[in-house]
Amino acid sequence: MVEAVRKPAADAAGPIIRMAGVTKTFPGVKALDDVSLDVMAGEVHALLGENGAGKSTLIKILAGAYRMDAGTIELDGTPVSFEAPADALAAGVKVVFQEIALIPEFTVAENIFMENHPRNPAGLVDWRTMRQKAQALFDRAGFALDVDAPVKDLSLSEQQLVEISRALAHDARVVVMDEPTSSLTPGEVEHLFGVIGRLRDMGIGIVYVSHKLEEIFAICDRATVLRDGRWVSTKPVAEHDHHSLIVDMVGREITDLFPKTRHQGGETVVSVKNLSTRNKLADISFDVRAGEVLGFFGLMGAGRTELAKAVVGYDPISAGEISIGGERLRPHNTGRAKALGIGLLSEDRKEEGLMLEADVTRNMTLPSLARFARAGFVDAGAERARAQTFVDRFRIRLASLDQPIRTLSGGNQQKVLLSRWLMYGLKAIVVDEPTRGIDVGAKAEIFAAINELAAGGLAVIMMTSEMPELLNLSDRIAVLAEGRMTALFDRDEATQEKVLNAAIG
Amino acid sequence: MHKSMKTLLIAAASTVAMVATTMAQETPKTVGYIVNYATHEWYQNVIGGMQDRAAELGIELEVIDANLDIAKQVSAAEDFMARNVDVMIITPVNEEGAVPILRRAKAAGVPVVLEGNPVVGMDTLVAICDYDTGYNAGVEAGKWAKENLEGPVRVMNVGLPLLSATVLRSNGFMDGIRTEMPDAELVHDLDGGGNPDRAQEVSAAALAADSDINVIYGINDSSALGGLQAWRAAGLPEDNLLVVGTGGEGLAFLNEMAKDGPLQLEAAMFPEKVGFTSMDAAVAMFNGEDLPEHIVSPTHTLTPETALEFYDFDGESRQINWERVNELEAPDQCMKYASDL
Amino acid sequence: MSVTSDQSPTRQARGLSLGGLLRNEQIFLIILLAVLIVGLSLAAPRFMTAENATAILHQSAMVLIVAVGMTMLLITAEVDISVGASLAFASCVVMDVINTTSSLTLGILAGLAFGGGVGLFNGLVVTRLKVNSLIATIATMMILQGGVFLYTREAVQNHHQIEAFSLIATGYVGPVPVPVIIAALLAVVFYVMLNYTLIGRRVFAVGSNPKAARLSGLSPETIKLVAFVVTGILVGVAATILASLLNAGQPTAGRGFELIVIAAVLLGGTSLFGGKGTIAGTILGVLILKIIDNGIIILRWNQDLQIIVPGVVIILAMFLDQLRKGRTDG
Amino acid sequence: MQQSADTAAPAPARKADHRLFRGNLVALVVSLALVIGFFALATEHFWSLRNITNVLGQASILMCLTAGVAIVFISGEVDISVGSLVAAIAIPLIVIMNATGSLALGLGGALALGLLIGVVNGYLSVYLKINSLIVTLGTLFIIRGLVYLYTGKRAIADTVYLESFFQLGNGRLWGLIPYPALVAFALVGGLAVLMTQTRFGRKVYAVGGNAEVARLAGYNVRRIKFTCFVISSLAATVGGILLASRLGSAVHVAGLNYEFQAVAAAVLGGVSLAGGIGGLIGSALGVLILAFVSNGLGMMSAPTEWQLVITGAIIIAAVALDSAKRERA
Repeated sequence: MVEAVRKPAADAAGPIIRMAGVTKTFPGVKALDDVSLDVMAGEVHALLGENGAGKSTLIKILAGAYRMDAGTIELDGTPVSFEAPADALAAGVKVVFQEIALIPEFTVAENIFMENHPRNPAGLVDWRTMRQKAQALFDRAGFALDVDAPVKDLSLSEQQLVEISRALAHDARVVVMDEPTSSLTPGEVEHLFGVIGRLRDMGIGIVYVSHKLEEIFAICDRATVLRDGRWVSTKPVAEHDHHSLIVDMVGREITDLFPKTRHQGGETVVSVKNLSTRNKLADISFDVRAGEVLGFFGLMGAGRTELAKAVVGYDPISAGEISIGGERLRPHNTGRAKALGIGLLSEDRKEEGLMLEADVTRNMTLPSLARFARAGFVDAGAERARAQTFVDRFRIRLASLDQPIRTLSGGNQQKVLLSRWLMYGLKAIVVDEPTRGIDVGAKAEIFAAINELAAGGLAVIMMTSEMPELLNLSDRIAVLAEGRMTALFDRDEATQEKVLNAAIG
Repeated sequence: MHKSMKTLLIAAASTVAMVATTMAQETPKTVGYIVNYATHEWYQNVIGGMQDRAAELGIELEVIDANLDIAKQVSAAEDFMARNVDVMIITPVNEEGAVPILRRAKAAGVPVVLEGNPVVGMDTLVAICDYDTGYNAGVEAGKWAKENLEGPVRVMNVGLPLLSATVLRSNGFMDGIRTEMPDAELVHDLDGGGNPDRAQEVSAAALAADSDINVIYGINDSSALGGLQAWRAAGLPEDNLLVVGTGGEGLAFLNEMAKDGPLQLEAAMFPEKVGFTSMDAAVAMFNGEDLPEHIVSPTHTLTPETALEFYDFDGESRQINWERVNELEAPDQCMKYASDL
Repeated sequence: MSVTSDQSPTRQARGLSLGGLLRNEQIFLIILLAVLIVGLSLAAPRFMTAENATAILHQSAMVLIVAVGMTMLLITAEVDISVGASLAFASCVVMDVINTTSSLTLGILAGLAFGGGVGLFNGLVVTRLKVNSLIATIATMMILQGGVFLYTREAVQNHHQIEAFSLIATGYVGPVPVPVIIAALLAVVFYVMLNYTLIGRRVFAVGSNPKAARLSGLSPETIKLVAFVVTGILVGVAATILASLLNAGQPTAGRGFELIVIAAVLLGGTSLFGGKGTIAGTILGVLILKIIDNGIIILRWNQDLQIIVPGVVIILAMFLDQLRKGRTDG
Repeated sequence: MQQSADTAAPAPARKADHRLFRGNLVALVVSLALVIGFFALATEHFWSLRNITNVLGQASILMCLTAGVAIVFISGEVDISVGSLVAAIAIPLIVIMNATGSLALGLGGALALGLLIGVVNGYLSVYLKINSLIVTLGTLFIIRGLVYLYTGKRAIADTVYLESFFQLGNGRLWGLIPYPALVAFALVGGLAVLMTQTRFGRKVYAVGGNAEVARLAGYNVRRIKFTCFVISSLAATVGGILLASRLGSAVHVAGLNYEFQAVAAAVLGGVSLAGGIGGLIGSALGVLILAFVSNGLGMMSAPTEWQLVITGAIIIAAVALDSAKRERA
């Protein structure tokens, strides 16, 4: 699937950028502890690690977005200090973040020259020169983009190319790419690799952040692995194999990560017929039985989250019908959905799940509050006692039930949110990217919890873009592409290749 | 109410010497009145008097409300000049802020009659004498206090330092009361904002600090009654208290006087009469007559008994008794003007 | 720091460290209040009298009544600028209806209904038409300011002379003015409601994270709508007191009232962005602003300071809040 | 194709945000034309050159204020202190002019005070990180109070009667176009060019659109926002100077509630409270629509109360339509 475009690293006198002894502490968490990274001209340097290993923090320091507590950064052997993003840009370091950092209202050309609009002699922005320069850049890099299009009209992969063009416009010497392929189709990935190859030929050093091993072997020259905020190894990719990389990343064998349990399907709990929404979904139908995990796979933009939100009554639908336990979800709102017994564990904990300043108890009991109320008054004692049973059951690590939830780790937050629905007692749950931003250990616990739910007779609909998660947890696998359901596999017949083919649509 | 007033107006008209001369001459077609605050009862009654007089004379009266916005007043003057009104009557939102309007009106050849407050560069002003009104009310209050109040006179002035007119009233009142009661002391000198809720609030705080007063003076009825309501809210006894209101702009004072409570004196300023006189002055201006700089509209201090001579009041509405009002004589000159402050 | 845990009955794990004290906004406000009281007592002997204390409470009552509703509304992350204009209009309605029907009950009900109706209108514009509540209620304010003069050209006088009506504002129960009792009762009701009841918890949930609340089966729109209506009804309560206090329905009353209410609520530690706020803080905020007002008059300082000092106090309070936040966030 | 500086150029096929004159302004222009058309037919005196130019002059003050307020909105902050600022800056203007007889020195004094207010607003909001709505609400109170204290609630009259100062707010070019309108158009035009055609302006849009993106692009977000507060105060100062000339004095109650009117006009003109969206031409059109509505209703002799009701209704309707449009998109 992926063409190898590897080329030996260019011989250079020394690294362009050398970071050493980098340490960064957030309240309660040591995100980085004595980490080193160096980037040579013309090399593709992989930066690897599980979620929470410290990759993001490290590249944010490199971008000047965070300031480190201790450590040094050298540019061509000279110590530099990145106090602000402007310093990093001036030093020739450009980070392309996973969350695209563009202004949607601006045109492609203006986004590229955002840092440094060309000006005419009158001191006004010289739009003509800007467009010409952007076009010239695209010609050189081989990008097919309209310089006048507003960025909000572009696809994610096109926006990524705009980001890379910004780096080129800046004569960047080091380009950092943060999980660049997470939102791309295979064709787009291939194109991106071509681009990376061309950047390398220009003598640019590339830091390639990813946890997709096949990509690492396809394009990277060296790899630095981080684990739990610490540096583990830096060596040529040629000296690694899959197993050695995983061991470096995880620190142990991960065969026990996915407990392969087979669930017996019971009665149909969720039935979706010809579901469409105005913007995304078209004519989707499926059933989920009690005790079954139905996995939905799809690339970025395929409509996973949209489907999840439509099924639980959060987003409006334009056609079709949804039944839970044989009853229509009508009116189409979350109140009715909850009453019928279906709820969503959102992919975006901060935006759609947590009440950050509120304590653990209040976060957990949100949907179940009415249970604890007598004559409209909430029985706080009963509420806490109930919350405590879930803290015990899921081994949620906290100092106190009165602790604001924002002080908990991602994994523990997710367990609280899962408990939120378990406390309420659902017939069916929709989980959207349940392990996003969660460390490896906690991941296994979340998986175990999901398995347990299914074993307890809950119908589980799981949205995921993580292939291993999908293949190992699901009893059946549905695939979405461009808002349509393109395939439905039984667990045994599903392979990575089949699923991907269906996902490309 | 206005219709019945009309008949009275005809009778009243002949008693005003100035009117007699204007009747013989031409009348302007349209007169524009820029009122500073049409939502206030005082100005509603001014407009009422003006409208009736205009209808009488066959003049078209246009009214624009500046709604206390000084810039809007300038705009209104521009609008009237664009519409080619023959005369403008203006109640300035602020005395200084109206100076350029007069300059521009003069340049455009539109005569201006001012109502209420004087402005530098004006030709003529129709107004009551604020100082005299306060002074006369003060004298009456002093007499009343001599007879009815115990202890030395201690005054709470619910004032409005914003306008020179209202400052004159307060000063006049204190000067007047001292002619009868030389020891009268001004205990609280407040800024009641001229509106009832602010007046009530400020008075309440002042009374809490020192409630040893026996006279409340308000520069208008809202201020006087705001002060009285604060007195009541503080739970103070009303038997040794005199409240003196000013203006007589609406129903509130008649209502309160009907109760025969502490409001025993009202320095009535007859807004209807002010409007009436302003319209006549506009006609005279249009005819290029030589007008005095200050045309005085009469005022009179009312008691609960005499109030009903000037106004017919049935609890729901009031009617001015023109015959009685027109008997009042206005002085040619005021005792003090804003320039004397 | 956490939403309402200061009043949480289950408060446990909070140490009484100095930092904890600093972080507790109520303590800060209590200290400020104490400093004000001590300072004014020293500066003006007439400050520390029963009469003056009563007067301050009396002045605070109307502001507090609306402020408790505004607290609830701000916790849901909405705001209502129209309360001042609505107050004036409703006071005219109260007086007019009593004049017409000679029924105190009907008049008060009409005032509450009018206030609630304005709240409903605001709530519908904000939740259904999705107009930012700041803009929507500024517009409502304009409409009401104009509308009240379409309703009545002049102050609505008391033609009914019902004795009980004047007692609403000027009556006393023992040494305590009636409005203070009404305000205190409402404050207690809202304190209990926000902290111990289902609806209070939902109000906080909606303000903290409306999306999470919706996903949990709540309807943020409905809860916000309720908060608007409740605030409106409280404006009706205040309007009844105002009409009684002024012995008239005054169409020109209430100018600037909304800013005092909002200033007091913000000073009390309620967040503009929802999810955070306490009735205790609001009570303190109202008292602080009203004591400052009173102090300026007692000290016979220039009354113009009455608009300067609150401005300074609010900015200062927000600055200190920012400092505290800065410290906890590291 | 993208000749951005040239407003007369044919509209490019794609919508690009940096053009001086954008597509969604058409709706505003049409609305303005409808308002003017309606009153021209409905009232007798409305449709005259004199009246139309009058309204332009009358709208000039609010146009200056709204331009500044809109810039702060676009940067993602709020400034509602402008109503009091208008009254404050007239004091040094008049006092200095009375003392020295020099218009230039007076203007300098006014601009210096405006600058100071902008610096205070900006410093408190941006560098001390206090919510800007609260800060400017606070300074709205404080400035007004200080004006009352200083003036003793009495207007300060212009006693030197400089013809140049009088003409500034009251005169007309060729006896036709009011000078204040020219000043306001120049200010709005200049600021529109600043916002759409200079690096600084583009940075303001970026900061308001997404402050984190702007920070990552190396912008000094704080300095940009701070500068916006200063610009807003200076623009309001210009408005205040025009007003002072029209009033021939420093009036302590000048500009009451102008902050609400400016916010309403900016929002009506398509500026989003959330930042990054809208423009100065739109805001100016918003001001003109409200000004012509007010003038037209005045010409119809509609009482103030109807003007307030109608203005309020227009604002709700405009914002509701806008949010409905956004939701559909």
